[in-house]
Amino acid sequence: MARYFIRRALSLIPTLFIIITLSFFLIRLAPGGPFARERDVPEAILQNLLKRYHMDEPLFKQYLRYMGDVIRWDFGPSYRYRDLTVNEIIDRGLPVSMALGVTSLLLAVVGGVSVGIISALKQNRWQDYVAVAIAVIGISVPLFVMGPVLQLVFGMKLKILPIGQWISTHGLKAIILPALTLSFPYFAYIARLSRASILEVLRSDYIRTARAKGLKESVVVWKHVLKGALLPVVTYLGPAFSGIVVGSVVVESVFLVPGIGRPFVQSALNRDYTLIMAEVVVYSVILIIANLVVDLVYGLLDPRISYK
Amino acid sequence: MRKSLVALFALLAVLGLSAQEFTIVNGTEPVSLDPHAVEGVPEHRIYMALFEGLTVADPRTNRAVPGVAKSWSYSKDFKTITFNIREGVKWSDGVEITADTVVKSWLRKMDPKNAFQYADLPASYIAGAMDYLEGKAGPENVKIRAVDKYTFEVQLVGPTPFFADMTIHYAFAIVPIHAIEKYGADWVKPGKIVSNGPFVLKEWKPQEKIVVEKNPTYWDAKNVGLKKITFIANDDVNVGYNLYKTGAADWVETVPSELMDEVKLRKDFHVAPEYGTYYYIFNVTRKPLDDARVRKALAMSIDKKALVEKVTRGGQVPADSFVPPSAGYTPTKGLAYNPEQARKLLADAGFPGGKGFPTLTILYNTSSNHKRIAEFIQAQWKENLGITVNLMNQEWGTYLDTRSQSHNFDIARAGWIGDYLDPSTFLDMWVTGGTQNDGLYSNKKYDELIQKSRVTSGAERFKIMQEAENILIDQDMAVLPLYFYVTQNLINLDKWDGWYPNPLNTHPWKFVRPKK
Amino acid sequence: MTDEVILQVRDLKTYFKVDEGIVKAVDGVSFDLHRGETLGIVGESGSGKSVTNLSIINMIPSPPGRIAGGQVLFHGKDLLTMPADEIRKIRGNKISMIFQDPMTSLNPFLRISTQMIETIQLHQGLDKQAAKEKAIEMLRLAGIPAPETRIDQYPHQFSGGMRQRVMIAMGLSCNPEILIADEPTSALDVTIQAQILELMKDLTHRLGTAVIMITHSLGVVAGMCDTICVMYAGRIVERGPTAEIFEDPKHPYTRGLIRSVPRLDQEHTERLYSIPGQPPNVIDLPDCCPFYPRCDKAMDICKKKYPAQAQFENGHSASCWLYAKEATNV
Amino acid sequence: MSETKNLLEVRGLKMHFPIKTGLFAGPKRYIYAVDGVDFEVKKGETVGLVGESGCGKSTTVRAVAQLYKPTAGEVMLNGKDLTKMPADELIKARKNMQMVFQDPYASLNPRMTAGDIIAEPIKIFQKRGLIDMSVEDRNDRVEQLMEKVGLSRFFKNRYPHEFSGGQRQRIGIARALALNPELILCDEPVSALDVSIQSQILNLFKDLQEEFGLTYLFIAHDLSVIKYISNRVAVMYLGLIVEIADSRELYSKPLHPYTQALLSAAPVPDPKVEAQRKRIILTGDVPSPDKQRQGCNFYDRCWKRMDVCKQCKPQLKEASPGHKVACFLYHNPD
Repeated sequence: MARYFIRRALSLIPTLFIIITLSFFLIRLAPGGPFARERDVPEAILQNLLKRYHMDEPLFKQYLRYMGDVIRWDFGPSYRYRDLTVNEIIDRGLPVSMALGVTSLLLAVVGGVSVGIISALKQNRWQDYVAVAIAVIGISVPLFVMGPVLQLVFGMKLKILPIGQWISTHGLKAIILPALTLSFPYFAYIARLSRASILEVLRSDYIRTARAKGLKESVVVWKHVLKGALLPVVTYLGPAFSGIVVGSVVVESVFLVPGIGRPFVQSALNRDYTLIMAEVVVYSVILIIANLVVDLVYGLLDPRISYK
Repeated sequence: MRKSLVALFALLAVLGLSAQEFTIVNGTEPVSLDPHAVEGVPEHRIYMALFEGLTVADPRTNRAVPGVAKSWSYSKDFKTITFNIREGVKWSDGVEITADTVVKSWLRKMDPKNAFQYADLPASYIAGAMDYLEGKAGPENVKIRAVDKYTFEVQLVGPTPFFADMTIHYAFAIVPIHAIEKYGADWVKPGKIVSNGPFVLKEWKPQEKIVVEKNPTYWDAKNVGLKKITFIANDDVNVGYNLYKTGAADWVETVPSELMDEVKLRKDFHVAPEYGTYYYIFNVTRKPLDDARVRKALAMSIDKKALVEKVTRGGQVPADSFVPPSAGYTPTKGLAYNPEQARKLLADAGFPGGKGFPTLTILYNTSSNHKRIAEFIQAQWKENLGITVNLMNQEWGTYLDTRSQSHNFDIARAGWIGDYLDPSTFLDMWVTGGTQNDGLYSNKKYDELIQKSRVTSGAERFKIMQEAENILIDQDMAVLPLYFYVTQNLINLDKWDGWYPNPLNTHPWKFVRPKK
Repeated sequence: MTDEVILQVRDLKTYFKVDEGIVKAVDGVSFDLHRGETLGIVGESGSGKSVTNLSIINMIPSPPGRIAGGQVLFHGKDLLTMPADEIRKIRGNKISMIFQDPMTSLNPFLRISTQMIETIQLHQGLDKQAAKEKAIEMLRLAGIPAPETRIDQYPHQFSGGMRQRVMIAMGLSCNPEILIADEPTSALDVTIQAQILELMKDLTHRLGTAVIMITHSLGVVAGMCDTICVMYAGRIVERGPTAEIFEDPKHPYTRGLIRSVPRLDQEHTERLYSIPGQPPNVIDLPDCCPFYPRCDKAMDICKKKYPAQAQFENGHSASCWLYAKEATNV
Repeated sequence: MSETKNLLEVRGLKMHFPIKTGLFAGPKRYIYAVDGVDFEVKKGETVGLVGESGCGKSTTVRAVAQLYKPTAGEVMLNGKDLTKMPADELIKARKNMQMVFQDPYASLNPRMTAGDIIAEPIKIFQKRGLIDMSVEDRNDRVEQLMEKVGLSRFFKNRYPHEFSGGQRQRIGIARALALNPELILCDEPVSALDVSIQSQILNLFKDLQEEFGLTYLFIAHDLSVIKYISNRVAVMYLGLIVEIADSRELYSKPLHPYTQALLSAAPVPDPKVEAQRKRIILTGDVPSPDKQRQGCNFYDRCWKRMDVCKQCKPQLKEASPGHKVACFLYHNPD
């Protein structure tokens, strides 16, 4: 198990190397550069800027220099935000984004699984129909619609939750709407997924065995159904986390969350090469680790899987 | 009874206090707090809270009023300006600001090693400064000096009667050299930052907000009406508008264009002419746009009144000149809407009824507003001239590259907001080889007139510039002005005083206060 | 086997509602089970034998299923009207079940120990340690080598035959009076089937457990069962002691079934007998003999009315119009 | 019968499947599903392949049908080696060799009518220009085949789900007959069927064989079915044939301990017989064919094993004329 983990962790390195290399060159293929402005930068200043950021050097030398820095986890200065190094931007935004992402994931999992259980156990009754309806809404309504709708209802009509900004301004209340928005599609999908898989497990032979043993229905559900039924949910957590991380880019803008999602968009628009690169690396690491964790959890839950 | 009265007063006191707190939806995250490193409107607003240059913008006219300099005077030829520094003006850490501070500050801005954007603005006007910026000469070559502790003198490349107005701009900021030497790039971080504005930095949460508080050591602190300002970082217009509507913000500029009809009815919505122009650039090197008759035909076949009334709908002003009107300067008359004449010009150019006219492309950066405008113009040209143009949108960075670097376009949209209140900020752009001259326009006469305007002054200077603009627009139609921008602000002026609609949309914080 | 009847099934009816109509999966099944008896229920797929077994312990999934009538008297008490928590005390305890597919009938996510201990604890009130010891003992009885260590393993670590041994150990762990075995060897290889049948025979004889053995294999019932019920289209068409059923099958279906099976121990000099036609669709079946379209002795009456039960010697009976004279109630 | 020529000869057939493993999982491992099998099928006879799950009988038949590319060995059909045939020739050869599968529902396309399913092999060969037949002729042929396998021609336009299990298997058989093959490979064709239907289908196979002179290679795990249908029977265990003989001979005088155990384990539907039978109960499970054994594959479970069985692998050799067995009880190690 430990060996498996180490091996998977080591396989991160070539993956990251390829990601960094590809993005380094691809980003620079896009037209425009970090110093393009509506008010054109005079040649003299442009030259000064290029020199300052070593962008007057041959590309491959820049690449080597960048690689050298990244190995030391130094992403260099932001071309856009002159007061901050890229590391500072990431260091400040990442905990925020992670807090939002993890909260959303928890909401999606806890809410989705609960609704899935209820609707599976009450199959074809009103509870089930309500749950299925919610799930359909969740899956079909995009984030950038869901967010403003929640803002309108809870922030502007009911005035019980702030429509934007973060914990430092509004306290923990601030996390509710963005996390709800972000988690909703995943909540809906997990509800559907767990409903279907609980129904499937309920029909399985081993549940019939459990009932034939005289176990109470509650024991049957909690002890015999859930563990097996939730495995597909665990498998989905990897993609869900990726989705949540990517979705947070939209949600951070709508709710003014100071995470790494907004700088990601801005950095791409601004051609802020170092920041884009760092965002790509950070997102990649998060996603790879998330998938690794999901695999490990899956292995812990399903005794049939053994890691060698 | 007495108890409840006390409670009432306490409540009033709290309300009174909070009425001195102001929140603004400030647009995108500021790129920096360092006045020399900034560019852009959100940064400018923060700059005006934290720092003060030699001059401050008048909240109504945006002309210079005394700041760190208590007064200034030009030499007779307007080639030298002398600022008298207010004595005893101190940085927030107690260090005094002297003429020497100003010299070092300006040199820092133009230091090629620092590579600051907008360094060309002072460098273009101060004698010897361009060579320094371009690395051709040392700082000693820059003709600024501290005559004595409180006298600062600038020698200019030519007569520049508007130089004092220019010094409102953050490119002329005064910075705490002693703190920068001590902390390096970190000097702007909370806890280290030293400033001299009416407010000091309290809190900076990147991507979220910046909070500033009244600076008790500010020389004019007794006239500062706010205790605290919060700048919310936000790049979504809808969210900004919602924040304003819920009362979470006191001021927001730019409203969602799709909500314009609703917003226009609000009492707290203020539309005012802005010192800026929305226009199309012709790539004059490309056929058939190299023919002035074609360009004029294109210009005269657009009903700009219909454009602002039916398309932009935000109170914008149809523009026939490139320079917006301002005190003392009457812009050129330009080419009015005249489809008849336009068709004739096109026929003269060899395209009667639009026949044989190649399919040109309008380039714009991706945005629904730009798209709607382009579609309107596309339809106008089709209708009035019988010619077909394509539309092409590009993402911002790509668009800038196409427009400014490769010049690989026929017609491109652009917009320009004056950096300071003088026609030169518009007209300097179009000299041959100018950095902003993306249409590659070149006219010897025009260049000469602009050169001449730089060494003349007074009414004569405005006349020369008007003549130049006449060549640029009426004669050559090098750029096609569409409308003058307007400022669109949501702020409740029944509640706030000291805030006035103005042409540069510049609203110094020291004047903003709750209404009595 | 004694004369004491421990389970009486009386006119059991279990219907399922499907889109096309009502499936009368079990339609009036009656039989007795004596203490220590091994009763075989034989029938082809769709004949209702598995539904009968689930109905006995009231485990028909509802909807779509419904027990439409009848009684299942266990020591005189009707399991079908018993409150849920009371019947749960009987399930897995007095009456336990093993199923066809040992690969899927054990919970793959729980250790064998967990699955066995929970049953023993539930019904016998032992503490965990004692329950585990009991479970190990049962596994040993069921022929699992090294049960002390294997008990902590998961089902996937066992082969199919071993899993069925675990199921048997689990089913017998509370000393049930009745073990219902639903096709317990159909999924197993012949050599393993022989092992498991041997084990079941041995253990149930030793523990005095009555067995209801549900199977489609005539070979399995021939070797295992004291009594046989033959089911066709939801009804028992013939019942009697195993020897008599094979010696002298009364119902044309039983007879045809026995003759259809190729025999290992005989030379086939001629064609194998085969029953013509297809098994009936049990949706909305009319009240006739469901076998008449395939029957080589069909008479007019067979199409009109379901035959009454005819009684023969030794408790042998059949529902067929051929024996109308012997019929007890027409 | 021994005078007639061999329609199918299988020589040294091996089918090893690699086990899927990770990137860093060490040496490659295999499932030795079939590990050197020789037998022949004479024209017009039925050879039964019998054994428990995992013994390799299905794999053998699929390798013969060239559904798998065998790891080693020859499959000679009418004297030509299918394993070395170029693709286009193999297609022609396939015309002569058709398969009937276990699960008639899974092996029939649910979106095609019975008539289309039966006509499909003909259409495929028509497309390749290997058969010249008019549409009318083809329809006649389909109807004729349906009647032959006991289906009314009026069922032609029905879909598989409208048929019962037995009827579906009849469709499968009709499809197999469509191209007039000589050899039919039957992979557990009656295992999924109920007893009463099973006998119908077995009789159908016999009738068709008589009428068309078909040759069957027939797999079943049910020894009585194999006994009924086969002229000769090969018993497989862990990828090898352990005994092969004339059916009557094998069932009356089984030589290999495994064959003996298998026969004794199969229940007989007669309580009197059952009461008197002595069973040889084998210990343990059928092992997985994931390793090659030095000695006899049956050694671990054999109730007559000797020391030599652990060391050497017995070869399939004639113990009496036409009766081959791989066991050192009957011949000495080489």
